Amino acid sequence: MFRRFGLLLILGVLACPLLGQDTLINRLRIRSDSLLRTWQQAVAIANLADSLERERATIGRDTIAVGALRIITNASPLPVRQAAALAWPAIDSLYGSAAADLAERPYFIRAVDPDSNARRAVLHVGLEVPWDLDLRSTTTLLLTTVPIAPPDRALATWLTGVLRPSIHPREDVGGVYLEFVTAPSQAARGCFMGDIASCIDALGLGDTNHQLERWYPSAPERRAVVTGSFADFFDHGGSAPALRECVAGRDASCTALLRSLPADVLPKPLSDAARVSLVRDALRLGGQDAYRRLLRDPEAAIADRLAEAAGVSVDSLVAGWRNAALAARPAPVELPWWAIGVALGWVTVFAGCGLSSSRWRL
Amino acid sequence: MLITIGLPAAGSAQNRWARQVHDELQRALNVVHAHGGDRPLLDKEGTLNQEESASFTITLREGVSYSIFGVCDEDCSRLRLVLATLANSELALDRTSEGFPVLQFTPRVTAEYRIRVAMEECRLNPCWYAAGVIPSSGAKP
Amino acid sequence: MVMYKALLYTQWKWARLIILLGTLAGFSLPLLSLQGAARADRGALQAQDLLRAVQSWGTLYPLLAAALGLLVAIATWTADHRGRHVHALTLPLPRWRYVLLRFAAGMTLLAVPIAAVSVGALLAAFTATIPSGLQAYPLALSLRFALAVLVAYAVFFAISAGTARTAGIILGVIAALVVVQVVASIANLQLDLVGTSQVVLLQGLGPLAVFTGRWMLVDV
Amino acid sequence: MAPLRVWIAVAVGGCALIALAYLPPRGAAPRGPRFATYSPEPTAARRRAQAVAKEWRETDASLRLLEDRQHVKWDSSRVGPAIIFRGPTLPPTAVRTVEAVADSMWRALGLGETKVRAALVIALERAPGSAPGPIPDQNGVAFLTPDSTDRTTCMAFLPANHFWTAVLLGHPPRHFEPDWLARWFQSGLGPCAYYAAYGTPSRSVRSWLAARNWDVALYLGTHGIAGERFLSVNLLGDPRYSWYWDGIYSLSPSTVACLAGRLDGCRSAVLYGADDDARIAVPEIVRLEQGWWRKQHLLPGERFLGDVARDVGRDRFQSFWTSSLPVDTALAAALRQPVGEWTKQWERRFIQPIRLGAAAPLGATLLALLLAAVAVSAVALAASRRQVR
Repeated sequence: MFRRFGLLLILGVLACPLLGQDTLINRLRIRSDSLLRTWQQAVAIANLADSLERERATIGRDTIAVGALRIITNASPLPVRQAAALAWPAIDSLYGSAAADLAERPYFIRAVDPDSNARRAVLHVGLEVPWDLDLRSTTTLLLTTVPIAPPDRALATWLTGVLRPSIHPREDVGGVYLEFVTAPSQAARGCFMGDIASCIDALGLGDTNHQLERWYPSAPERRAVVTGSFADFFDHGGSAPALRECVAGRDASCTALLRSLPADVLPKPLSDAARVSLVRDALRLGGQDAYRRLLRDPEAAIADRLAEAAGVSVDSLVAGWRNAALAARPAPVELPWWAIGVALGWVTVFAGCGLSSSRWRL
Repeated sequence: MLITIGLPAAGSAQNRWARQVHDELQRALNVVHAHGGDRPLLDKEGTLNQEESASFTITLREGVSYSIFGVCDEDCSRLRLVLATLANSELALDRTSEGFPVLQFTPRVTAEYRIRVAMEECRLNPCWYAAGVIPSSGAKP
Repeated sequence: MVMYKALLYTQWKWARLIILLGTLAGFSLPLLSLQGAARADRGALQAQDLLRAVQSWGTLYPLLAAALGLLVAIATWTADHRGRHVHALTLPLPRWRYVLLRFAAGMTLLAVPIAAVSVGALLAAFTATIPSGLQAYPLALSLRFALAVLVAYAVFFAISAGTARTAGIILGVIAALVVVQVVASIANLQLDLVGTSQVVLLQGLGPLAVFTGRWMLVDV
Repeated sequence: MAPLRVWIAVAVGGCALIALAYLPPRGAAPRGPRFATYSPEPTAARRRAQAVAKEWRETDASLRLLEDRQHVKWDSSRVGPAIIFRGPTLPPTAVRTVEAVADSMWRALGLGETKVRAALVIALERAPGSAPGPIPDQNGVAFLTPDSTDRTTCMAFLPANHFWTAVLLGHPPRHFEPDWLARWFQSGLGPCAYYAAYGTPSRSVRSWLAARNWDVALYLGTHGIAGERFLSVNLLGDPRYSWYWDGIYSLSPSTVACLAGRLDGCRSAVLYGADDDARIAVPEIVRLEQGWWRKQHLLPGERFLGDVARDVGRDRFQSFWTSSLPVDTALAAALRQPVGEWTKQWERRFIQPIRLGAAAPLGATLLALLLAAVAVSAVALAASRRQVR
C-alpha cells in the first residue's frame, strides 16, 4: 500500500521537469505554427508588392520592342532603341528560338540623372542606369544583362555563370589561343598540339576522376599552381610548413596541398571564357533550336549535351573550336602609320623647345 | 535479500554515476532492512547542479521511527538533507556527513512531510544523488 | 648669438612664405581631421567612420613634414649656392659652425609650423566629442610631426648643401636602383631591391619609418 | 621688425579664422559605400517576409532541438555523441561510418563516458519546397544547453550544406580528406564539448558566457575552429590593405586594445559580460549566425577557454568552471596571474600587437635622430673642406 503510494509519488516528482518541458514545447509549437501562417501571408503580400512594383515600373514608361527584346524604360537621352537594334542580332544568334521567350521577360531600365547627388527613388525592379551612357556602353549593358532564364545547376556550375552573348567575339577566341600557349598545364598544351582528348580533359568534359593528375601531371606544374594561386592561402597555421616544402620542390607537399582544396577551386587549365566560347560554337553549329536542346536534359553529361546541341560529336565540336582558336591567333605587335607621325611630331616639339632656350642666346 | 523498488531509472541509470548512487542507496536500505527495518517507503534518484536542491513530500506515520538517507556521486563532497513540515519549518537536518547524510526521525503525528536534498558542493556538475526513506523499527500494522 | 640672429633673419626673409603656409596648413589639419567628432545632433560620425576619416587625413602629416623640410632646406642654401659660398667663407667663424648655425636657424623657423600642429591638435582634441572607447593623442602626434620635420629637414639640408654633382650622384644611385630592379624583373630574377630598400628604410625600425605608419590623432 | 609683426599677425589671424570656422567640430557626412550598387532592393513587404522567416527558423530550430532532446536514443555501445539526422534517410553503412568518426573525434578530445552527454543533430540539405515553411538556414548552427528540465543532455544543431550532405550520403568529393569530417563534428559541438568535458558551469561563469553568446568557448580542440588554417583572427586579412583596418575598427574598442597588446584592453575584452548578471533563459539556445567572428569580443575568442584549459590543466580549469566566485577572481586564480596579463601573452601567439595612436616606434625614432645627426655632421665636415674656385 505504502509502496504503491510511494511509487506514485516518485513518478509524480520525476515527471515534473518533463511536464515543464512539454508545456514549453507546446508553447513553441504554437508559436512556430502561427509564425508559419504569418510568413505565408507575408510572402503572399510580398509577391503582390513585387508585382505591383513591376506594374508601377511600366506606368508612364515606353516599351521599346526590337525583335523579341522588350525594354521598358523612362523617357531619357539614353540610346536604348539603337542599342537594342545592335544587341538583338547577337542575342538571337546565340539563343536562337529560345530568344523568343524574351518577349515575356522584358528589361526594366530606369535612366537616371548621372549626378550622383541628385535624389533618387528606391529601385525595386530592373536596372538603374545614368542617362549619359553612350551607345556602346548601353549595348554592352543589354548584352550582359539579357533576362534569359538561368541554365540548370549542372551547366551553370560547369560554365561558372550564365551564358551571355559575346561582346568582342574575336578577342574572346584570341584569348583562348593565349591560354593554349601560356597555361601551366600539359592538358592545355596537349590541346594546342592537336590532341583532342587533352582538349576534352582541359575543358573538364571527360572523366573527372584524378583531375589534378590529368590537368597538372608534372611536379613543376603542381608547384606553379600552388605558388601562383594559393601561396597566401596556404601560408597560415598547419599548411605553412607544407607550403614551404612545396616551394622548396617537394612534390608530395604540393600534391597534398592541392588535394586539400575543394574540387571547384582547383584552377582550370582553360578558363571559363574558353568553356563559354566552346558553348557558343556548339550553339552556332546547332542552329535555331540548339539552346533548347542544350537545356533539354539537365541530368546528361555536359559533353553529351553539347554534342546534342551542336548536332555533331563532341570530338568534332572540340576540334572545330580548337581550329577556330588557332585561327584567331592575336596579331603580333604592329606599328600603325599614325604612330610614326605622332613620334615625329613630339620630336619636333621638344627640339623646338630646346633650340628656343635662352642658354643658346649670347 | 536485495530490495528493488523498480524505479523508472530513465536514461540516468545508464551511466556510472547513476549506477553508483543507486547501488549505494540500495546498500544502505539493505543494511537497515537486515536489522529489522521495514521495506523502504521512498527511493528517489536524480541530478542536481551545485547550489540546487530538490524536494518531495512523503507521509510519515506517528510513532514510527524512520531512517532517511542521502547519497551522492564521487564528484559531490557535500549533500544536505532536510526534513521539514509542509510549512517549511525544519524538523531535522544533517549537514555534517558530507556525501552520506542520514536522518533518524520519529513523527509525533501522522502527516505529510517534505524532504529537501540540497547539493552544496559538486566538483563536476551535475552530481547524481539518491535519497531513501525506510521505517527503521516499530512499524505498526 | 649675434651671428645666429643674423642668419635667422636672412633665412626668415627667404622662407617666411613657406613657414606661413606651413603654419596655416599644420594648424588646420587636426581640426579638419576631427570634423566628424561633433555632438550627436551635428552629424557626428560613428566611431568606425570617424577613425577611418582620421586615418585618411593622417596621411597628410608626413607629406606636410617632408614638404616643409624640403622647401626650407632648399631656401636655406639657395643664396649660398648662388653666391658660390663666398659670403659664407668670408664670415669670421669656422665653416662647420656656420653650417650648424644655418641648420639651427632653419629648425627655429620650422618650430613655428610644428607649434601650429600641436596647438591645432590640442584644440581639436579638447573641443571634439570623442566616442567612448576612443582617445586623442595630440602630444604623440605633435612629437611625431616634429621628428618627421627634423629628419626631413636634416636629410634635404644635407642634399641641398652639396653641389649639383652631389645631387646628381644621389639621383643617379636611385635611378640605378630602379633600372636594376626593372631589369631583374624582366629577367625573372628573384631580386627585390625596391621592396627590400623600402622595408629597410620605411618599415619596422627603418630611419624613415617615422613617416610611414598611421598618424592617428584619435584612436582606440 | 615691422614686417615681422605683419607676418606674425597674418599667421595668427589666419589660424584664428580657421579655428572660428572649424571649432567646435561641425560634423561630417559618412563616406558612402566604396562601390555604387545599381541592383534592385527588396520591397518593404519582402523584407518583412524575410524577417518573419528568420524568426520562424529560430523558433523552429528551438522546437526541433527540444523535441530531439526528448527522443534522443543513447547507444550504450558508443562513447561519442549521439547523432540524429534530419532530412533524407542515410544508408546504415553511412550512419555507422559517421558514428565511428564521431566516436574517434570524441576520444581525440580526451572524452569518454561523460556526465553531460552531447547529441549532434545534423540537418541534411533538402530541396526547396520539400517541406513547409522557409528554406532552412544552412549556416545557423545552434546549441541547446542543459537546463533544469534536462541537466545531462547538450544538443548541437549542425546544418549540413551541399558539400557535407554529399559527404554524409556517402558521395564525398575525390579530394576529401578523412579528418575533415571529424574536424567538422568537433567544431560543431561548440559549447557542448565544454559541458561534456567539465560539466555544467557555475552560475557566474554561465551567466558570463551567456552574456557574450559563448564566444570564448566555441571550440575545445587543439586547432583553430575548422582547422589550423582557419582562426577567426586570420580573417582580418593583411595589414597592407585598407580593409584590414576597417575590419579592426569594426570590433569593440577593448577587443582592438587587446590586439594592440594592452593589459586593460585584454582584461575587459575577456571579462565582457562578467559584471552584469545575465538572466539565463530556459531553454538556453546559443545561436551562431554567419559572420559570428565579426561580433567576437576577443580574437580568436573561439579557442580562448580551450587554450586556458590546456595551459592551466584539468583540475585548475575545473575549479574555475564550477567556481561560485566572480569570473575575474576565479579565472585569475586558475591562471595564477592577472587575466589581462595572461590574455596579452596568449594574443601574441596569433597576432603581432597592432600599433594604435600616433607614436612612432622607439627604435625608429632613435634611428631617425641618428640619421639627422649624421646628415648634418656630414655637411659640416664637407663644408670645412670646401674650396673657393
